[in-house]
Amino acid sequence: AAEASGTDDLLPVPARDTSDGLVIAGETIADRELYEAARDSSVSIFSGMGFETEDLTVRRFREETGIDAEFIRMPSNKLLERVLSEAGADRLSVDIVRTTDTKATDTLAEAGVLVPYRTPFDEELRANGVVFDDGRYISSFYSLYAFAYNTRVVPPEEAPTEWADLLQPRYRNAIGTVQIGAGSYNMALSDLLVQTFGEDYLRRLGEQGPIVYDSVAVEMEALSRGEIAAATVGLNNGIALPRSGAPIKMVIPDSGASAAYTPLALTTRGADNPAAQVFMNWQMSRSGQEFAAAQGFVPARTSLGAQKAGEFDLPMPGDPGFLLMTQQDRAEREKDVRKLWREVFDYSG
Amino acid sequence: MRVLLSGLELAYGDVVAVRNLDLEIENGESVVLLGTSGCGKTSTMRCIAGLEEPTGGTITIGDRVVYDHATRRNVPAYKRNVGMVFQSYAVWPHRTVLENVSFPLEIKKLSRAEVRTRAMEVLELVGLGAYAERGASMLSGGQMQRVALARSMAMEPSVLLLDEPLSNLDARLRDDLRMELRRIQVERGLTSMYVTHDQSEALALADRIAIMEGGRITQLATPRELFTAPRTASIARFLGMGNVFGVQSSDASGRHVLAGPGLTVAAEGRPAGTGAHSACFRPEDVVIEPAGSGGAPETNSWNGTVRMSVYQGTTVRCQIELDGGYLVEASCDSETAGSRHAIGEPVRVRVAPERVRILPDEIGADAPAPAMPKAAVA
Amino acid sequence: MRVLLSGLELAYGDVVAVRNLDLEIENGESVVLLGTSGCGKTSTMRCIAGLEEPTGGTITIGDRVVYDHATRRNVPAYKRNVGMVFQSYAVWPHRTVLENVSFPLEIKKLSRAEVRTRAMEVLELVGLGAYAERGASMLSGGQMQRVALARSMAMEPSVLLLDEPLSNLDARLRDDLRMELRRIQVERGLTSMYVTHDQSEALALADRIAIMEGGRITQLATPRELFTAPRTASIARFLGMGNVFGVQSSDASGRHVLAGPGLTVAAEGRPAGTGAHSACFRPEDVVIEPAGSGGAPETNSWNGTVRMSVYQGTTVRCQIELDGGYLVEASCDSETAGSRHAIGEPVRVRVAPERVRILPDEIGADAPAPAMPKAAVA
Amino acid sequence: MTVSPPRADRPVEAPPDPARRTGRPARRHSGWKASGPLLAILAFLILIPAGLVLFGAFSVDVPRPGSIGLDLTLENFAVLAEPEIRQASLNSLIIATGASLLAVLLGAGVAFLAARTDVPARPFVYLVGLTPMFLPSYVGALAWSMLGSPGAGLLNILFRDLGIGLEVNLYSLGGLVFVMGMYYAPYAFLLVHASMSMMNPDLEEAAVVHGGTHRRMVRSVTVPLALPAILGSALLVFVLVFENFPVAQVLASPGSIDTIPTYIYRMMNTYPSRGNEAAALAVVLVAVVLIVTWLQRRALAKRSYTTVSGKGVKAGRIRLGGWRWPAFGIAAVYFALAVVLPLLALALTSVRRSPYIGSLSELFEEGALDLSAYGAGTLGSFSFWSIVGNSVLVAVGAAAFGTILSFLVAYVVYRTRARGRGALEGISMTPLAVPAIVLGMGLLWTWLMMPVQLYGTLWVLVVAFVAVQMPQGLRSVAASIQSTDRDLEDAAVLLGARRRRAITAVTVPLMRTALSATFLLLLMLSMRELTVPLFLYTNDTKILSIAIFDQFENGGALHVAAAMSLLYCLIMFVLSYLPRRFGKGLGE
Ligand SMILES: Nc1ncnc2c1ncn2[C@@H]1O[C@H](COP(=O)(O)OP(=O)(O)OP(=O)(O)O)[C@@H](O)[C@H]1O
Ligand SMILES: Nc1ncnc2c1ncn2[C@@H]1O[C@H](COP(=O)(O)OP(=O)(O)OP(=O)(O)O)[C@@H](O)[C@H]1O
Ligand SMILES: [Mg+2]
Ligand SMILES: [Mg+2]
Repeated sequence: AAEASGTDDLLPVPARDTSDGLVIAGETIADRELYEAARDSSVSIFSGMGFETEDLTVRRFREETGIDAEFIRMPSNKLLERVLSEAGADRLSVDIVRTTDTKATDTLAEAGVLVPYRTPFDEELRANGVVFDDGRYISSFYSLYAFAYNTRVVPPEEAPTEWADLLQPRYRNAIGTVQIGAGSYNMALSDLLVQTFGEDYLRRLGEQGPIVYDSVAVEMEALSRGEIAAATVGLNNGIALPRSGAPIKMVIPDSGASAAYTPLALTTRGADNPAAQVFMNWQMSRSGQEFAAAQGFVPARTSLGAQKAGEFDLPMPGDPGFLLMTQQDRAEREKDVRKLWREVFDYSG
Repeated sequence: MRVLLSGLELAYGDVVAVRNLDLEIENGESVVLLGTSGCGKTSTMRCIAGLEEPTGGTITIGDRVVYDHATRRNVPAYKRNVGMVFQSYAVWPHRTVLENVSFPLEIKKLSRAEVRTRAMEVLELVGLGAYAERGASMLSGGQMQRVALARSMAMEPSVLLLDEPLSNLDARLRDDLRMELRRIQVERGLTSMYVTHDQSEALALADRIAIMEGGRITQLATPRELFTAPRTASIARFLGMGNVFGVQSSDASGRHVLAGPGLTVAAEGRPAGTGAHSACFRPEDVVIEPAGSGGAPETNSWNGTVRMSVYQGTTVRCQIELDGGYLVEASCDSETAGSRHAIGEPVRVRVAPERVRILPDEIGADAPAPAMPKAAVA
Repeated sequence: MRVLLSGLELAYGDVVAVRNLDLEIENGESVVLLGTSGCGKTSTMRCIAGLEEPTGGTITIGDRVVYDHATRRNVPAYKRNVGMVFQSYAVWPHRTVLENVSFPLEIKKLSRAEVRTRAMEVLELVGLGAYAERGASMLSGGQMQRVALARSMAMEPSVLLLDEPLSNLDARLRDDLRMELRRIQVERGLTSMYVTHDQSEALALADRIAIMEGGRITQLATPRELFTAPRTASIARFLGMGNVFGVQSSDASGRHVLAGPGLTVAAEGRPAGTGAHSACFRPEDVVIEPAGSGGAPETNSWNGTVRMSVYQGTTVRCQIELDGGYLVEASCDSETAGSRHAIGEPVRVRVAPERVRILPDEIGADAPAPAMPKAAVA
Repeated sequence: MTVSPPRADRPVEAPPDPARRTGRPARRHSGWKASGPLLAILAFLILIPAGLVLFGAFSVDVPRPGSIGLDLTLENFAVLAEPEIRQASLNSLIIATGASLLAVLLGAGVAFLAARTDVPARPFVYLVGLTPMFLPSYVGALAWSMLGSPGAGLLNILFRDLGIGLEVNLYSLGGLVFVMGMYYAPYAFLLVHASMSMMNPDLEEAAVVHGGTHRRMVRSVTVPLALPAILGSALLVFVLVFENFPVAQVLASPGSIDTIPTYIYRMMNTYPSRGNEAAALAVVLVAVVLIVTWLQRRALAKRSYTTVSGKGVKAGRIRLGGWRWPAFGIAAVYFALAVVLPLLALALTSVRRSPYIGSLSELFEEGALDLSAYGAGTLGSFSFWSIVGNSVLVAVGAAAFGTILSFLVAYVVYRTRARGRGALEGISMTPLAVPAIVLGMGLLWTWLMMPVQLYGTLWVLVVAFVAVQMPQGLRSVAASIQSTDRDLEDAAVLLGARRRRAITAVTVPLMRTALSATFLLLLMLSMRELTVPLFLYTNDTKILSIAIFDQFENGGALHVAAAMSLLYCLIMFVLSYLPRRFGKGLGE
């Protein structure tokens, strides 16, 4: 969590060449002209991701590109409100917005806050289907969701490996999850469970009397302290927490983990800020993608090949274990899933 | 500065404290307000000072209209240059005695040194020189009252309102301060209005005395006028005429039959005005003689028995029940022989007809009488 | 209940308010405290009530020692059953008049109905029956004072302390309430201590009067004793003996030479005690005659000129400057012919030798007299 | 002989008049002269932001800049019919009632001890009343979830280690009441302490002299005279608890207890967020608060609470006698529960490698602890200190302006006959009723639309805080402006001082205690304010509460978060020093 603890203990900083534009890890991120322009400006980012995650990313960007970047971290709904309002008042203060929910991003797009942008890797990204609303936003990477357990509460020999294990009596009233409204990944996760194991798995999970938290933070906290034995979490948390000393082990079941887009977009303000463009390019470049992978996200660019995050082998898009809830899936199923979820976890609001 | 109140009216909510009050105070004049508790004295002063917004009438100070209900004109208090000694002292607990008294001088932007000397002068005057540095709360009641007084004296306003400024001081001190006040008032030609419940104070300080009853002025006269010719029986009683008896019927020759058993009293002078009347005379004018002394009964001379006799220092006050059942108050010099009368002792009392006054009970009966205890008699 | 104070001493920080005070109040007796402002009256009462912790001495109420400095015994106020009317009223603003008066009755755990009737009785008594439901802060000064009085009357304590309970009431009302108080005090055999600055009040209420000077009792006597035989000149002056002149030398035949130009005054009776003396006589005992009337100068008969003449209702008060430069106060009946003396008019004044008293100036001169403005005379 | 009692004065009926609250009726400054300017200021600060969001309640689309539409609807109020809301409001009501009772009891109790008694170590007892506010309530809540969560709470672990068979569960209505009550008690403390240190002992002594025991005296004089403060703080606490989300999130959700704030949070958290419906909910709350305020005012109007009068205010303390130490004991226990334990928990978290503790014995194992959390991330980092700087600047600014504004409003409302006093008070109380998250949007929109370029500067935070905390400020000042006799000020005017001078020379000094208490209150509130700044802060105007929040949001291992919280408390302590110095009571 500490600012100064460098980012290279996650992943060594790759080679960098600024002789002609900016070239990192062999990929051109900015041609001379753009780089020159970008050098003495700076990027400002609104992010709905965890503070630590974004903090690492932004610092990594600074280290690699030498371009200044600042970010403000906010819960998605507040972020959305601020961007919309600022835009409405013509006082947009950010170049780049990263949310955790495609719907929120759609709203921004509709409001005309976002501009289409093509990174140097546009073809590949389009091919991978992570470019939306003809380029108004891209999924910078996939957040991978499964569950983790507290190694102090659950003895190693009984360690869970599969979703089915969560139905064991030991997890009665000891599973944590986050309310379905709190970001598309919860939606995706629930959808995954219904799709792969059927409605009644969800129901049986519901009978386990899981504890529904309003925010990931509180859930993580409870899990680390062993108030609950297991909880649905994102892989990046599953990696970050042990790093900071929490007795938590992430599980990526062979039967599958759910993947969700992590929209990244350039705002009308960012459109004419070279530094912002450099950030977009860098984020989608090999270096940016691999650093994300190291944090536990699945790269959006398949061409980079299989990645490792800590001891985990990250699944590739398209692998059987990689269950993505696409836009149309969502359009079709969201209502039912939400309804079912509410009923099963008898959750109000 | 001349102060003119006309048709003044003040109501707190629907409690009418001052009703249709007219009063003129000449420039440099000192008027004393006498009245029963709760008759509206303080309220009147607060109106003049500008602390209350009257519900009617006009107030003129000097030749400046400071309040006019019709035009809603209302000059703020601090512009009226009216000083006031509050009945509730209003001494500032967070300041020392000196700081309290210095305030009006500081307002005047005098030099620090001058402020101090002037303040100390006034403090010496009220006998608090030794207490200058004391916290104003660490004083006795009377001392606080003197701080309040000193504070207003230091201000030198053009009009000074004093609301029972000496009520908590001992007779001696009161005497001295009273004289000081009078001196200052005369020297500075200060227009002042003074509330007191102490008659000798009223008499010593007043150019004219205003009698207030139920929120209005019922008589305004010089002390001597007031005492020699009170307008009504109630005023007379208020001024300490111990003996007031309702008159039932009068004849032309100045003989009056009292209500009740029908004792007749002779009085000089015609009854003023019409309506109900009373016969009034002073306890000091009642002469007590041993019963049966003298032969033929003269006018206004009756037999009775002593019911009560209270020593009052220079005088003795007796209550004598006449055979008719009337209670007569008498007071006689305590030193003169035979001034001591045993309870139950039969005596003969006499009042000179010229000392008996026949006065109307009320004027303008429309004004409800203010709080006024029934006389011990009648 | 008998109240016994012995060696009582109270200091606020380093201000000594009461010093080594001894006083005994018999059961059912009413003692009036007379004293200059700031002499320690309130402080004494607060000690008896248990509101201040004395810095020395003992207090006994009935036969129960409620305070003893030696043994540090200190019975809390509410257990002493001592009622007190505060000089500052201390009326509770957040309660209605009725609620204020009901408090002591509620404490007594009377039935609601009884509390109300009893409280209303007392309120009627002080003339506030109509104000029962009024917020206690929405009253005139005098009305608040009456609430405070009523509250203590309702309590029916065994000892009642009244600190200037009538100071803000008009003479008439004061008269009536004073009588009420006296009646109740006598009927209930209430032991009471009363502070007042009004002499007639003191005289009417007191079985004995205690003169307090600088934190201690300097004379305790019945009203008549006190007036006929004040112990010191300062007491005499305090009691309104307008004429007090320092004596330079006396001879055996009772002739005394006054300080200053050396006027001689004849007096009956030996000077009491030793040390500095003064010759004192009442303004009422001074007879004023037209100058040069009568032939040979009698004793105590001097020529002078009228310097001041103030109308005081029943009397006229004059100041006459004798040829020696002495200022003599005289007061004569306002109605008697020739009572009006023009300023500057030459007159002849006379005092009967038996009316002149020779008194010691001070006793126990160690006690510094409290702040007291310089007297107008002598 | 008997004297027939004097006849009563002219019979008079005195109906209560709101302006008569301090004995003599207020009768100056009628018209708009005094109230106009204030109304204008409040309009900008409060009316527009609150107006915008509340307007949302009746509008189809969100009234944010650029999209303020005029097609109205009542659809939004349908939310009130949702079945879930019933249970939620019931829970919230229970919690709010319980908590405000507890808070007032604790706060007023400690205030009484500190202000009016000879309890041992009074300065410390004063701190006891104050310090719980040094912890933002959500930090306190988190600390207590560490201490008292069913299985893993440190206390429960301790009990287990000691073999004591009892378990505390903070994830319950009781737990919520307990925590909220403790952390909102300082409101009551500050208000009541201020008005009690302005007490005039004569009034109390009168009760004792007339036979009342000290207990009775406190019951029928001391406490009633502090009623404006007590009712005022009760109102504040009730509404604030009713809307407190952070604590609910930490303690209620795990216990699956639905509350109104969580409900609102969820409405705001879905896509598209249901802001307008939340606003509809707010409208109802506003109505309720305004009514309660009005009722309170009526209730108080019938009486006067003047204690500081012109006849002297002598300092006097009530002797507790045998109760001295027990009383101190109670205060100490409260201190332990509200401050010591939570701080210990935080301290532990900040230095503990693993947040998981199976048994306290683990604490003493090799390398169980490390102090890195106090290093680079916080004390060692420049950005941390610049953030602290921002916080202090904003807090001091907001507190200063807030106090002044509150005083002016309170003065006009309670001391004058100016027009629109009701409006002044009403507007000032509104922010209390609008949930912070909703009001935050309103402020965001307002200051985005304002021509003046405040948005993005520290000023916008100051302005926003002043607005949000207006109710707290007003109630705090109002409570004690009613206890000073207006004659004192008038005396100054009659001695030739202009009203302004009279106020500064007399009224303000007399209210010293109260004003510094208000300043203190606003200072601490501004330091911990979280939801609103989230809508307004930018990179260069980041403040401490947000930094801490960010750290907590990481979840899991809270070393830095806990460390920051501790430092934060330290800063609070230092900051509160000056106001505390000034806050010495009258006659002390
Ligand atoms: N709280 C206090 N702190 C310090 N000194 C005080 C305090 N209260 C009274 N004093 C002093 O003690 C002395 C006696 O005060 P006390 O109130 O007993 O006088 P008093 O006889 O009641 O006078 P008054 O007739 O004016 O009420 C006074 O000189 C006064 O200055
Ligand atoms: N704030 C108030 N609200 C309602 N009525 C009041 C208020 N103040 C005074 N009154 C009433 O107005 C009348 C006049 O009050 P005021 O104070 O002028 O009397 P006063 O002549 O000064 O009496 P006192 O000699 O006792 O001071 C009284 O009957 C009183 O009850
Ligand atoms: Mg008055
Ligand atoms: Mg006194």
